[in-house]
Amino acid sequence: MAKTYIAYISLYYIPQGGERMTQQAGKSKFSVQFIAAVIVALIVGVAIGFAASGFFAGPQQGQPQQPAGGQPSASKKVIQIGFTLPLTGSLSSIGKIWEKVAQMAIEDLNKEVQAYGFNVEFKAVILDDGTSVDKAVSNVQTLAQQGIKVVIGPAASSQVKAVKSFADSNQIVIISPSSTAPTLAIPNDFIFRTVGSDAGQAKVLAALAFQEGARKVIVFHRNDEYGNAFADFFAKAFTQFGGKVVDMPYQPDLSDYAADVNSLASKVQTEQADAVVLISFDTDGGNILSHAAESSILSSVRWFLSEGPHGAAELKTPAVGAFAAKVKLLGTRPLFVANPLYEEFKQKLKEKYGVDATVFCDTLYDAVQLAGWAILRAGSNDGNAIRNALVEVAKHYYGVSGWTIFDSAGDKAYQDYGVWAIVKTGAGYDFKDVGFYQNGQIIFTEKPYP
Amino acid sequence: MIDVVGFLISWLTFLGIYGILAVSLNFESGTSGVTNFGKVFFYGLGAYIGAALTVYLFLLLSGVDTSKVSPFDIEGIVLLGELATKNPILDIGLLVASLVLAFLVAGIVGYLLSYPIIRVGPAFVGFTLLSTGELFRIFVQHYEPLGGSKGIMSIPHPFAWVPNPTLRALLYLFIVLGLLALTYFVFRRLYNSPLGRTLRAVRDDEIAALCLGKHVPRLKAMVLFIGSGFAGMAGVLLAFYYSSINPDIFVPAVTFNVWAMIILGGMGNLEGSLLGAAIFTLFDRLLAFVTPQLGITIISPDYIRGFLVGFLIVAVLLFRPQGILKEGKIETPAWKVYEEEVKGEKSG
Amino acid sequence: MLPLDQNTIINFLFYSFFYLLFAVPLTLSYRTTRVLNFAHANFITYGAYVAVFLNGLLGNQSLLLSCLLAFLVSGTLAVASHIFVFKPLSDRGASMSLIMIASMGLWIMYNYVLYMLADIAHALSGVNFVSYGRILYNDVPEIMIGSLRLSGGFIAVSVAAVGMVVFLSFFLNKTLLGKAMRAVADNPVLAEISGIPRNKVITVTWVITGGIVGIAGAIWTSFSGTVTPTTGDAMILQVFTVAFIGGLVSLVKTGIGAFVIALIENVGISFLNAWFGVPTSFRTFLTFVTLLVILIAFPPLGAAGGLPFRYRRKRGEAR
Amino acid sequence: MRKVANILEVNSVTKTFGGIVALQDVSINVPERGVVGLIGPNGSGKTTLFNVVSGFYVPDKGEVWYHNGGNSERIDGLNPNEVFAKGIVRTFQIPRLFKSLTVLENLLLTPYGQKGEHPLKAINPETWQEEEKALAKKAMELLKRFGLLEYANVRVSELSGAHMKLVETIRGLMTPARLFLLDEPAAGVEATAAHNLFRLVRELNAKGYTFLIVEHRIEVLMQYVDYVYVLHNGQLLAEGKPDEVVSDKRVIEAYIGEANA
Repeated sequence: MAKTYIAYISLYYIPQGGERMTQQAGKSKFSVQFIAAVIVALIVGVAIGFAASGFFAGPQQGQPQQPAGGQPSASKKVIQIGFTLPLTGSLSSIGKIWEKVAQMAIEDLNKEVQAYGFNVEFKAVILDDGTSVDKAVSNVQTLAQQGIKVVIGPAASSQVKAVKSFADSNQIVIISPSSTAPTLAIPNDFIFRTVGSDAGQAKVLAALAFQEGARKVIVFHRNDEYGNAFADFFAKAFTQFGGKVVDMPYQPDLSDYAADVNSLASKVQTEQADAVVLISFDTDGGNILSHAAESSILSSVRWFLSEGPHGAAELKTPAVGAFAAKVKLLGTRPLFVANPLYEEFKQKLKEKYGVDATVFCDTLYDAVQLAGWAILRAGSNDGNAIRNALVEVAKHYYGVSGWTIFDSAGDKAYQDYGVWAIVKTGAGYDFKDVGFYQNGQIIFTEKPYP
Repeated sequence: MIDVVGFLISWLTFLGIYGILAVSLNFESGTSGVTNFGKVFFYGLGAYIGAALTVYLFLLLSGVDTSKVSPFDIEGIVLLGELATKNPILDIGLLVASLVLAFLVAGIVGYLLSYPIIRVGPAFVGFTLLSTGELFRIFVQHYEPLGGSKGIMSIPHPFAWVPNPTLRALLYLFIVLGLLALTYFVFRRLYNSPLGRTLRAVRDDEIAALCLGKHVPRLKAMVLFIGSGFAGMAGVLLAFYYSSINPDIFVPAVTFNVWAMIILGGMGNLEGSLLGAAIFTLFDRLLAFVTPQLGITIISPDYIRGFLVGFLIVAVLLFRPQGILKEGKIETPAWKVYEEEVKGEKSG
Repeated sequence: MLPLDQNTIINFLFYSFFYLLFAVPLTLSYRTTRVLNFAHANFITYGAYVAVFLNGLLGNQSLLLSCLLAFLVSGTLAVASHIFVFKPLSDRGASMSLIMIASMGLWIMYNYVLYMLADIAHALSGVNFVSYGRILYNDVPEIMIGSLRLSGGFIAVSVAAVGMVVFLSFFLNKTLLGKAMRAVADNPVLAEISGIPRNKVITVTWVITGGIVGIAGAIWTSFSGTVTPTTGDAMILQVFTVAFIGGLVSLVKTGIGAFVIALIENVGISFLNAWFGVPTSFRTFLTFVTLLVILIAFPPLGAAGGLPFRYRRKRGEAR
Repeated sequence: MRKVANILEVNSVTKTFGGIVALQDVSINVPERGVVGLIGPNGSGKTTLFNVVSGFYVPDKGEVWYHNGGNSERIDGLNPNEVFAKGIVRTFQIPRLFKSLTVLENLLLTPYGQKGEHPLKAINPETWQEEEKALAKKAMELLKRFGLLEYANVRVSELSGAHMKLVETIRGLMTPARLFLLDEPAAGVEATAAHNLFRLVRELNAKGYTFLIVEHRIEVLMQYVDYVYVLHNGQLLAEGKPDEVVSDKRVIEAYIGEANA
């Protein structure tokens, strides 16, 4: 590393003569080529260095590890689990929390497996993919090249799709905790998802909206794969109930959505809608709600949200909180209701890292647990064996996200959904789960809004 | 143990794709002075043309009615995956067809786009192309016949019928490197020709070139045609490599990455772009081996990496504006004549 | 049905004023310095983040204080970019595109510096700075006109926009330095010959540019629902479009451009949606189409280093 | 009725820019194998006239005719590159050479319509190599003749101002051009070099080339031209042989007026 930087820096200080010079001097040309050669040599050297260090320090399945730094756990077999998470880029605010969840999950997993007498230690290899497709692919490749067979992530469906081809042909098991695109429900591949598909949640959201009395709703959704697919499913379910749906996409990744919210308000007025269904992520959702709070039209209709904005700090502000109370804002999210494990997990995360569990933290945690046990069950570092083991392990596992059984397409088969609201607490406003979905209807455990 | 073969294959494939982009961008921007900040547009256009053509034609030629089985639904996606392993001729044939069509369409679009921009300066050219790229991305997100925001999946790999994954990747790598070599060869020839000389003149001083009878608008349109055509082919290569594309891949950041490569390598030096592309792609990959060892850090190493990219651009421009390899002279037979004359002069 | 209600008009004005505050300095800096500055986005974001950090770390609730500091920070950033990057490059005779690319490098660099700062601030306070909600200030009043509520942010941005217009028209027309600035913009070579201290003029231009944009960025935090390190980036394409409508030369036309783009983004898209069913997510698409149409129909001849005349297809087609 | 002996005829050309009249009803004739001067105070419209002739501006009124051999063509409204293709070479007040190219390359790229400029031919060197070699020979001869051989392999950005002007002028000799439009060849050049340049002009004139020269330094110009046009405020003020013009009262007034302003 350091070497490469030094090489770069030394480059800037090459004498300026070269610029003025014409083609007379073969000498200078030579020196440039020489420098280029040196750089290439350095890079290759560094590469070989890494390769060599990997050779000495990397995980060698089936062989006891040489101690690196004389740790007491020297005799333990180290097994690496790869992660590619959005630590930078548009999903970075939840990615940062996921990073901590991943660390915690690995720690817990180690404790658990060692308690069972396995002499192994799992190690997280966390890479950032910046929510970019190219980086997700190169991360998965890099992880695979280190001998890692199970990779958790990437977050976005577009990324999962791009790594699918490499994963399938190289037998790398991919477990995404948050990809929900219906087009990825492909049987017999190496892609697993520990989260229920949007189709399920859209149905719950539709049931919620209908049960709450909405008959004509405007679906205001991100114009990306997540938003469009969710909106489609919602529309299908809601029309089945007998309601009417007006579709209204907005372009994500803008700096502000005031103009879009304004269009929404006029749409609500012209269509005489009685509710708005917002399908968004956290940042855009917070932005939209804080603008909506200023509009009298939008304050007079009901609001129903997807799981995206759940947990976002922007929604805890007084303005949005008051707005939520006014419009009786309710949202759905994948959740195993009254799951004591989840409550414990939430608390532990808060104590240990000081962060609140957001959306998909539970699915990520369970993805890690499943991966670990599947590797142990497979007993070898063979992708195919791990895949088969994963399916089996998941059948007998109940984690913070509930039952983890996979369906034939490798997606979570049984997903419960909870209803959340923003309620006033002593310190301000906070998220609260106030109900759940059962047998086609929403059952409220408490009344969030007076 | 690190899988060195796998590392080389995956790195070189990326390098090949980015190398094509970098060389063609360098020819446009470094040699000819068309500040193309919309490279990703043509890259994405090529990828979409190749991908859409392939999935539709593949299904149609396999006797599937695409009006019933859409290539964007689960059924179509699964079907494509199954069919691809059985039909080598179609797999390869469609790659070739995609490359040709993507070259032509991306090239023609580049040619047409030159109309609004030929009369304005580099600032406008760069910015117009940049926003055209965004325009394209938003459009594709809405356009269902191209998969909309879902993108296109299960693009049949040209060597899907090869059972061994390493061999499959290796064969594809040969195609990528072959096209990179072709790209390099074509641009090398163009560069060392009277055309290259004229284009450099246009870059140096548009107005003077015009007064010397050079049809500047036509030249620029031509450069955009060729450069965009090759970028389109790079897009096809990407689409077939990933087997899936979607609008999120084609964000302006891709263009800026390629720019950083050619600036580091040397504006106006084709070998430099290859070197720049190699350094950048390799650096990224090596970094991915190091960063996990650091654990949770206060500042994400990727921020430092991003910072260094920007810093590198600025520092290279300030301290070594010609890049690692500086612009060479235009190698034509004229220099042979020159050397003979000078020798004759000395001996005479 | 015309989607014209109070909120639409308020929003339209909000956007107009912000575009005005963002784009007029961009045009000013371009025409004086001939640098098409991509790092302009950073001036916005840094201005906003000055306010965010003040609020998140120190609990500041004064918009005035935030604006003052944002002026200083963004102004310093602009001058530093000039002294360390743009000036050395242009002294060496680097081409316009090269300087433009350098500004692109700065853009990337500053952006990641901000991410790092947000990380450090996060480590210090535990607050999430990568996505920060709207800030409530206690020193800007809300005004009620009849039933119309004008938020504090609206008051602030109106005052800032009007203030900038008044300041610039006074500064450029009445003061010696302002006149010198115009002279440099009109003809840098001639200005130099006639003894105008070009360097000083350019430095002042950068201070004004960075400063005004920084203030606007700080005010943005009282308007927008969320501030992220990409706030400026996500907006910069629109801001550039506005400036391009002014041909990067005319401040007045840039001002008109601000209103045109704000109109298209707030009212135009609603009309298209109501009448033709164009999805509202086409909002940014519409902005870029406007730009392309303008470039094809009225190419800004000679601006930004282009050909000083229109290439003709047929003899005497146009002049 | 045109005099066939003229190579260039500007017939009552008017050009306005948004209300400002840059040229009003200006007519000048450049005879075949002549050396014609065009003078006038700053802002009198000299450069505008050049821009009209070389194709940058389309005149509002009037015509520009170019007679090459027996061929008469109207060239106003053509694009600059088309004007060049007809055989008119233009230079600039501040030499506009291609800075990143060498002197030799600057000469080589001048000829119009080279085979190797076509992309499909450029890829295949066989098609253009011979032409290129022939051009190189011609260029080397020119460089030798004007004592620039040692600079052939030097980037023009490193040349002195006088050398740049020289290169810019002889660049035109690479083409079959007949008419040279020189924009202030003596500006920014010391006296000896300026005289050398004008001597070169006469030398070339003797070989059959025609010149139309805009020049501010009248004292140098007048020694070398056959005929002079004087522009003032966009209008033709006077014309005639150099000594006639110099003694013309109106011309003196125009220049004194400028000096006093």
